[in-house]
Amino acid sequence: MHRTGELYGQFENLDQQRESASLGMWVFLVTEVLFFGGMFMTYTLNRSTYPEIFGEASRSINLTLGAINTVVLIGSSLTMAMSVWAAQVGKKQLVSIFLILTLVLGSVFLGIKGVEYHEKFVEHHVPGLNFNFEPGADAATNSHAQLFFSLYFAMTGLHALHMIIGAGLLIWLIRESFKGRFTPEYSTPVDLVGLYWHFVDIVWIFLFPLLYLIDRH
Amino acid sequence: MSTPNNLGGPPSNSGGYQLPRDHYLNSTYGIRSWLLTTDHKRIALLYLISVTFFFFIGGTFASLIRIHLLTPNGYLVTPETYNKLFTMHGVAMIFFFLIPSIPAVLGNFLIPLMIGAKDLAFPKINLLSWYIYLVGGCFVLYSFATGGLDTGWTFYTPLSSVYSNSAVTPAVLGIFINGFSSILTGLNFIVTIHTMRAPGMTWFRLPLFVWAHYATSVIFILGTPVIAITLLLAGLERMLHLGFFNPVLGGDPILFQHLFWFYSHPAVYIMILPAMGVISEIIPTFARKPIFGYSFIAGSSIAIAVIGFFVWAHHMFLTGESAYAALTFSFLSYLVAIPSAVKTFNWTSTLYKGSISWETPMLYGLGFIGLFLIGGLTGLFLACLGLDIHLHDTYFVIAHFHYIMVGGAVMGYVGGLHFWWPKITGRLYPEGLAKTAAVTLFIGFNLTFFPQFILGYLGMPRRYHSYPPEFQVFNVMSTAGASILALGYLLPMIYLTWSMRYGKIAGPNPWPATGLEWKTASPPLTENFDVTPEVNWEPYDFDNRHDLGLDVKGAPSLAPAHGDD
Amino acid sequence: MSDNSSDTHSEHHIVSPKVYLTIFAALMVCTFLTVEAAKIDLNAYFGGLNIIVALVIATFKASLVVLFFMHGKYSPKRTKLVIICSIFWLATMLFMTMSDYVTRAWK
Amino acid sequence: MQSQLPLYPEQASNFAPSVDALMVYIIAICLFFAVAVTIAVVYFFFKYKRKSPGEIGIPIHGDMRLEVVWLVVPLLLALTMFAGGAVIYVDYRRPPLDTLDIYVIGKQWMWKLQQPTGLREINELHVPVGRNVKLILASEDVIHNFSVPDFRVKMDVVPGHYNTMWFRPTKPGRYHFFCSQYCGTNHALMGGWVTVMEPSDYETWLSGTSAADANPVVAGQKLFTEKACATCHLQDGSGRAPSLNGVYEAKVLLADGSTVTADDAYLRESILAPSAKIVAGYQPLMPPFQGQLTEEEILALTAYIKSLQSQPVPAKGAGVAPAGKK
Repeated sequence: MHRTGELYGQFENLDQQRESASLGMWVFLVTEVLFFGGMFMTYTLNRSTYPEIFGEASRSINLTLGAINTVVLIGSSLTMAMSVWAAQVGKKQLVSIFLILTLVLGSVFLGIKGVEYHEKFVEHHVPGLNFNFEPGADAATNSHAQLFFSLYFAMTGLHALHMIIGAGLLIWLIRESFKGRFTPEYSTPVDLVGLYWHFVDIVWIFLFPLLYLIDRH
Repeated sequence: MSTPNNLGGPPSNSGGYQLPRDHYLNSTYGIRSWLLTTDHKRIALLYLISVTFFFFIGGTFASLIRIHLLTPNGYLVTPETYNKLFTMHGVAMIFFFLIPSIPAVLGNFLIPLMIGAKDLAFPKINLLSWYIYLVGGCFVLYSFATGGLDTGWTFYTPLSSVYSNSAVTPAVLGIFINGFSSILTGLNFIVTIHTMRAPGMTWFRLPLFVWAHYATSVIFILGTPVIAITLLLAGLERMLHLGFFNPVLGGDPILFQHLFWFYSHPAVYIMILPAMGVISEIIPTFARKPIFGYSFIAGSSIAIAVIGFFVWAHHMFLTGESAYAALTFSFLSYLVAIPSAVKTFNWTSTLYKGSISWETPMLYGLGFIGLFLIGGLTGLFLACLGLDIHLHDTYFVIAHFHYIMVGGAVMGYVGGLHFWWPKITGRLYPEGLAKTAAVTLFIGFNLTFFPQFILGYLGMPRRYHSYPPEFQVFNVMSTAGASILALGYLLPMIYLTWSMRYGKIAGPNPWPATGLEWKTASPPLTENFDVTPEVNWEPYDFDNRHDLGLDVKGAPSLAPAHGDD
Repeated sequence: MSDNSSDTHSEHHIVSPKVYLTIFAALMVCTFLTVEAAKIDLNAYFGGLNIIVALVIATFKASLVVLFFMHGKYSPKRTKLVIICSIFWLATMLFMTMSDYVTRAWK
Repeated sequence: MQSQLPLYPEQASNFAPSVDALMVYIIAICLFFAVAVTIAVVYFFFKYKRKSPGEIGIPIHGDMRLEVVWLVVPLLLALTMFAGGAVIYVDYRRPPLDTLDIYVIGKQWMWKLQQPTGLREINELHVPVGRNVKLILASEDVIHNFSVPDFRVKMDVVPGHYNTMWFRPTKPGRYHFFCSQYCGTNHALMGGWVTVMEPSDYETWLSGTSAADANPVVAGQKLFTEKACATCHLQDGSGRAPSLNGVYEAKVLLADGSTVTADDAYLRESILAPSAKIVAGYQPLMPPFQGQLTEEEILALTAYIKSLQSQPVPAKGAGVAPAGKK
């Protein structure tokens, strides 16, 4: 049963250790689902209360950038999955390459997100900062549109925060992979960061239609 | 089975024990060895100190509240201060004492011992939880110290997010941060219970304490993230003048209540389930017989955790929520009462034909059954739609949830501390004093809170700094009871601390009890067991345990697999 | 140890790059579809059809990611239970809260 | 009145007897179980007290029949409680049609109540005995709760929502009402008295106090109809002119992008020379009333518009006073 990789004192063997880590990550993702869930709940109620204004506000965000970002993020999920595969089959160099690709795609996503935020800033669409939905809009429209943008920034902001944490984890993984740490016997860190990264991808898969595609016809 | 080479003294009860040579308390020394420890037992003690600190703070606020309410017009503090007192009492007690108390102290200490593991699955995360708790606690203390908090512990919007002039933002952030402490503790417990059980420790051999903590952890991980994000949104609303829950800007204040209670109702079960687990350990031990209906008690813990998530809007019957939703939530609330009833009946039946000793933990067990019974039954009044119209937001509610949280959860916690004190410290507390304290607590508690049921039915609303004079008699009774109650809490604080140094050496299994935690030394080794133990007995089975030194007659009889038929 | 030995080997299932690429292609097609579907006024045929279509596609995409990228399909039962729990509780929160708002107008 | 130590409040409404009866029913069931369990526990404690240090109990692991009994019996009893409560609640949430409607506005920390005649009261409510009374509840700031223990009724007063509650007083007298949803500093002082009167006394009180014609608000309301203001300034904001509910002292956004506060002066100007300041989103349709109204009439109209200030404001969704419109 002896394998390479570090066995922590509290465990009896590596199988138990790996399984605990994997279960732990999945349970953590459950809490993440519910964490985002509170925002999705707030979104659902407000959108059902103000469907027209949500549609109108949604049309003001940049669909092209959003769609490109969706492709980029799903692409990064692919490279992440490939690096898990590379670790499992023992191709140490490929692990590093795919991890770097993932990090690059993740950074591209964040960069595009930054461009979008900047657009919103210029258009005076940032709640709490300079909000003014459109010239001549009455107070009610303005505050309901502000609700949409509050949710837009809260949801995508929280998502981006998760991406930044994920990028930090990737940098750590890349360093470890340069040392050749990941082998078919010991790929737990890559597996776990992979799970986290895919989860962040899934959140975006829902955010994209809910925020960008409300009323595009 | 572990060999008793480091158990400290003779293995059977011939008296004159000695402390083991090596144990978790003396393995390393210095402040660093505590602040950087990853030993679940030491972390449990760190939690013990910190939750006691918050209990003391919350208790001080409670005393001031009770003194203020002696007279109808309350001369002690101003209305602003009174509102801050009850808010800070609630926040300190609920988020920083009751929720972490049993899980983070007793659960942390005992779960690995009970299942035969060396530690929790993620010891570093366990330590991290404690630090997160401290950081959250500091934010809240900062809020208390700079302007206080006057929103009520429920933080209802738009009062909290727009109108309050107190230090809401740091408090909300503190509770948000503290939420991650709960989440990580729950995550740790779930993984540990799944993957770290010793050979032979099947699911249906788990102590009921572990089942209760499994159920609690499920609530931790499913509920806590929702309150975290909700309070974060409310905090953002306050800081940036957003409108999520502010009707003036198009938001909906009732949505806040939905999200808040989605966590905060199950949170009540976070407080009471672990206490039920403690009682399920104490009663069979001191009745010296298997618990009646093991699988029903275990199952009811899970049922409470699951159904407890579907009842939250019974806090909102009078907010104008849909009558159909109210009917549904009232119906489901009655369903969640049933598993609690099942537990109570099973505990009572366990006493039948037992060999009952009247030692302190058992007195707490008895007290728990009585108080939880009243607390649980009065829940039936509040779940009842027609009665809730009258009782909602009155002192009836206050009395009801104090019977559950103080009469139930705190009695369970203090009882559990007494039960496992010999295991934690290796020493016994003074029995006579402990019995006196238990009786004092019971009497003081009832005198404090029973009159509040009547006050509530008479219509006295909660959170009132002054009240019409016709309510005074019951308030005076309540305050009198509170002073007895305070004495009841001070006593254990004093003699338990005293016993850490001067108490009689306990030996590995003083009661004796059947759990795995009693098979190792008191206090245990850092690694808990010399060798990984193997479990080949059923839970709470005294009849076939020849190693406990009891009068077991004849040859071992066949025990059913699940502990009930 | 007790109930985990049977799960051990399934954890190490290796999914081939070919599968990953196929899934990626499917995800790209779905992304294209969801954008195009949003540009058509489906609501004219059936109230709220636009959002239904968008959410069905998103759920399908998410399922692909969970099942293949995250190896959900090859995971032990316990992991599947965890996934189902998260969906169930999220749905509970959304559904039961909305049930209050939706039924307020009923008489 | 009751003795020195009452155990229940007065029964002064149609709901009180049924709520009390349900209370007694549930107490009876709970008392039965509480007493049964307590007697059992105490009896076992003495009966099976340990006799020798090494004694163990008789191993009994459980009994399926018993488990089923105490699963099913409490469940059935609980369902009867649910049903009893549901009947009262459904009745409470569906007010009858022939009600005396009273508007109630909660604000930090006072109650403003308005009789159907337009008569206003603060922290006092007069109602006739035997008449179905419906309260329409609105809040100007935070969540409050209107609670009358002697009637066994209460309801949250939520900003942005209308809530309604109803009761039928059955006994003349004076009864406390409270705010029972925590609402800030002086929450405990936010209460008052409901006075239940014989119908004839109530009529006398109404006519004696209000003197309807002398009331500028009533006069203004009459003018508002006579001068056809009401045809455009619809209450719900759907008319050709903005709703005037809550406009007084509110910020108004004008067509040129600036904002003004709708104070007395602004209201006066807008009546006399409406095109001077046009509210954003509206056409300049209103005729000027310069020279057509006496000062007294202007005052009356202004008073009426001010009185719309705290009336519950039906607006779409949030129920915010459409503060941006005039």
